[in-house]
Amino acid sequence: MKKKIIAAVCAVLLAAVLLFATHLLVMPKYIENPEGRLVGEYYSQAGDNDVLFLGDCEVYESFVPAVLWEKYGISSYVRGSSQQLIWQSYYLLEEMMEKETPKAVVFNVYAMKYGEPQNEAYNRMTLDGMKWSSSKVGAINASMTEDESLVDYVFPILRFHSRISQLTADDFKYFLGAPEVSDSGYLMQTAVRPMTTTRTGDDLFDYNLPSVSFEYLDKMRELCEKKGAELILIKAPTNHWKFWWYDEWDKQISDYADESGLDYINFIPLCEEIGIDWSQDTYDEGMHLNVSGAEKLTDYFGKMLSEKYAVPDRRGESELSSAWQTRVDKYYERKNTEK
Amino acid sequence: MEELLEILGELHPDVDFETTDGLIDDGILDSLDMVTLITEINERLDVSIPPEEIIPENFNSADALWALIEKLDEI
Amino acid sequence: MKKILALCIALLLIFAVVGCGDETPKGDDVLKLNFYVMYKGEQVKVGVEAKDIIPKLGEYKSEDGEACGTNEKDVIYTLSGIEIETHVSGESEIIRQIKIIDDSQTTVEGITIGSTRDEVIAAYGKVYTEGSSGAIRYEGDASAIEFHFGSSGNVSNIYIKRR
Amino acid sequence: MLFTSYEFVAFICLAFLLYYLVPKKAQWALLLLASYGFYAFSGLSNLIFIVSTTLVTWGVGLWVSKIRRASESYLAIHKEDLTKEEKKAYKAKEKKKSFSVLCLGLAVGFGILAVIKYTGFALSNVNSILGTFGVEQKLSIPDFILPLGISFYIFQSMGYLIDVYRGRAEAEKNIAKFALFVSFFPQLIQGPISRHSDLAPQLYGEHSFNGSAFFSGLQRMAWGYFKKLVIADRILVGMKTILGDTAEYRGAWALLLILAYSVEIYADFTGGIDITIGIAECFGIKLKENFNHPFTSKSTKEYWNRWHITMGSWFTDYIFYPLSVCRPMQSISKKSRKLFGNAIGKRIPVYIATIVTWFLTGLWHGAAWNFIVWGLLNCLVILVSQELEPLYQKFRKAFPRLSSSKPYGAFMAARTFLLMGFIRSLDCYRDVPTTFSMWLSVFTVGNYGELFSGKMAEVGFDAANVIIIVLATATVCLVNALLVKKGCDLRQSLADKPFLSYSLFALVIVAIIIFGAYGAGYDASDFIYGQF
Repeated sequence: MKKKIIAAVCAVLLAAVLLFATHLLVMPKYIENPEGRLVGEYYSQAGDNDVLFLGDCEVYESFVPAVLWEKYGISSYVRGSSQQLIWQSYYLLEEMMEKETPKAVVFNVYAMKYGEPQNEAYNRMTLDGMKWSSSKVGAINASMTEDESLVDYVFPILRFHSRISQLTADDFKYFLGAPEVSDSGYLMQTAVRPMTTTRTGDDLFDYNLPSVSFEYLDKMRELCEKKGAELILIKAPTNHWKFWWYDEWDKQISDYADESGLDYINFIPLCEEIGIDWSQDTYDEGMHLNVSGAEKLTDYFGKMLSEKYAVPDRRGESELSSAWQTRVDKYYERKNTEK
Repeated sequence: MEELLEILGELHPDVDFETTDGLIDDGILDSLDMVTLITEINERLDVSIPPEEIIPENFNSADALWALIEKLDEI
Repeated sequence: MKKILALCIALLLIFAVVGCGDETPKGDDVLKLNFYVMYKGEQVKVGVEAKDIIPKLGEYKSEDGEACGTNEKDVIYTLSGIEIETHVSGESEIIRQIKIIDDSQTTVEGITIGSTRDEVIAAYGKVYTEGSSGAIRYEGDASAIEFHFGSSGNVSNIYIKRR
Repeated sequence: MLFTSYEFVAFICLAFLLYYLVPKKAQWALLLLASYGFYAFSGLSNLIFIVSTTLVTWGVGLWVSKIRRASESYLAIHKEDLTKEEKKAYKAKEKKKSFSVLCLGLAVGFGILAVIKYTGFALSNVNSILGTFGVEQKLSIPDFILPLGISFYIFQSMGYLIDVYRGRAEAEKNIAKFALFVSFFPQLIQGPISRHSDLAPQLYGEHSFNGSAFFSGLQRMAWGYFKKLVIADRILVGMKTILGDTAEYRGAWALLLILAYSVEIYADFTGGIDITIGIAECFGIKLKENFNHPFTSKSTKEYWNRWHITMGSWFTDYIFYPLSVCRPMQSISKKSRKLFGNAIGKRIPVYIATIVTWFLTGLWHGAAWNFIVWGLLNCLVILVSQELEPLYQKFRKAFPRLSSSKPYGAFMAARTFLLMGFIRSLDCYRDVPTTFSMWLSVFTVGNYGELFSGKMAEVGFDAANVIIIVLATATVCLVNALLVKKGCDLRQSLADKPFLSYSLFALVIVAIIIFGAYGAGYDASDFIYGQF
């Protein structure tokens, strides 16, 4: 009988090792589109951030934590991801608030236009990076499209096993993980492709933002109040028909902000003041800012954060500033190599 | 019994039915022969073999077949 | 014994009635139309591969709108009087929306920019939904058509969208 | 609920757990609960049919056996004072009465199946006949959605009724127990079609947990999943494109489809049956084997003794034999022997019975001309080879060494495999004319070069996919060869080597998870026989 037990244990081990190796092999490595690695990179800097940014590509292409620290001594992190839906933002915040007590939480409201699960690929890019917690389970259940199931998230190999016949060199090269692609969550874009289109967004049939978005906004607000953090709603600057910000939406957000006593800053009309030049400061013809645009916006917003929201300048703390110094050096090194 | 052997002989003259007992299992009698055999028996021995009795045990040897016929006959 | 069988037969009758009873509700409330636009003799529909249609429509200007995080994108083709929006994913490029932008083009049912609200309702019937923007929308089988009204109260834009 | 869905895996684990926790006397009740839970999952409206079938069959079964018992006791009491003739007359009268009750039950049972499955087909034929005569208005065809496994549980119930009538099965008094016999969930989707005398005692028996039996059941299930997910579903992905465009994929592609479909349906069907038998084995229940290495058969007749055995034996016991020995058939036999002499005369009744049986087998497979033609073609091949039998015997006598040699055996097996492959492809194509034109194109259109061009990847058989399919099929052939050579059950011989059998089991599970064609990348396909 003992022999049988040992045999069984060996068999289980054999299966576990094989499955785990295949799991590492077939998991998407997100090398061409690194946006899939952003959410996971937070854990190396979790714990002592005064400002947390949340939202979709508009947020991780607009705010540079390294500049915030260098100019205003603000310790911050950008927890953005592609098409990050509002309930995903809420659950990410819930996860971070377990360990952090930030002074301010900055949420980009563009994703509030989505009221229901959108697309499996984006879901996986945002959710697979999260460590397992009740927040992750909550995020998955809120985000799944019909042909997704929780089992595919608990055992990703059940979903990605079909990639076994489409493996690339990257799958083997980054078998044990890929290098960090962001600077505290900011995804640097150095290209310059000036904005050319003057087209505006199409007419919408229904301009009302989905009610579920406001429900999650309320939950975010209550969570921030409970933790003593200031929730700041923003609309990052974009100037393209694909990311069009309708005035009707803008009005609904500012009405909500007034009712609930929050600040709402729409950066689009402030572009002049910030000095954003749409022929130099965008890498995709006006949809997102490139590194020069992001630095301008971060500088402008950093002043507001330290003066209006009294976010402390912590450059005095030796331990924190040495940690941030390495991040700032890495940021400039990346900026020079990628140019 | 003789008449039964006679019918069997007509079907397969080359087989000695008195001794062999594996007519079905050894594939000597196939479904074609079975049906003809049953029709002959029903007709010449004035008995009607119901479908449920068409099972290998009853047809594997002449004796088994004769036992079936007697059973059907004396009720 | 008879009771048992009677019970079975009765039950069978019930199932027979139930089984064939539920006819699907017919009725003309759902327009079985598929909306499309005739352009240079070609039928331009939503939900079809762009490469089969667009090359036949003569010259056009196109603009890309890349999605972030994946290599999918939307493309808008501007032709005279209409705009065609497609979604590119991998090799397939599917037409997602057709927009009539001036009165040089009309819908097959004869409505164009500048038509009045009553003309639209006369052409498409009373079964429509109305959006917060005052636009009205008719649901077809695989497509839907929307009429947006400007400040003058006449049609300012017409969209044919995939359902 | 598909065997290959997460829900089913959870469902089955729970069922196993409860089965061995619940007191043994209630084990059958749990199986009934599980079966109806499984069935309800496929749509509540389907429950009406399985419940009504169960009720009717149970009622008629009791009634028939009541008549039989009454007549037996009457005969026993009056054993002495009745003459042989009177006894025979009484027996005949009682038999007639129970026969008419049986017919009522059969009419209802087969009636349900006919109404649900064949009205659409019948009406569309009527419409086309009306059309040929220029009659414009057509009958409206109601489209019934086919309840899960209706063809299987109706056949099993009707088989039970006939067995009760023939006295080979005891009518079940407890309706709940009988409901379990009809709806035992593993065999709902694609059989095997069990006999009451084999299955019922095991279903109601008490089973204590036996580790090695349970594990051997799991092995059988894993083997089934391996064949289904790694081979069958992978091939299906490629087949769909070839079938989708018959104008484009002709000639070599048609041959590829025939070969691919033969492997696909073998893996799909035997895999599904392995899962079913494996599950039953875990419950301590032995189901009849449905396959016996069909592709080793050297003739079509032998093939149909090795493929879908329980269906074959069902049609033989309940259609072929009764038909060939019933009174009208006997008179035909007498007349034909008188008219055409003994040789031809004795064949006619058997031919008629065979043709009718195969027609019904085809019809049972599906409500379409494809399946009827499929049945009749099989029948034709069997009858022709029966006629050529003397010719074969002469050949075997003339070349004894050659005809018993291995290569000749292989040739015959290959010939049967190809023949069955061609006929079976009738299942795939839209209609019979397309299938025939595809068969023809195999010989006329010489585009075999295309098979090795890029088009294979286009169709879905890219290099990686083909390699996985070929390797997996090779493993299955290897295992089958071992089974045939070893004769005994492979799992028994492995039982005493735990290291080997456990690690092999683990490898099979790993192969299923990695190479299986399941999940979002593929739309989980029903078992080919699932829509019956």
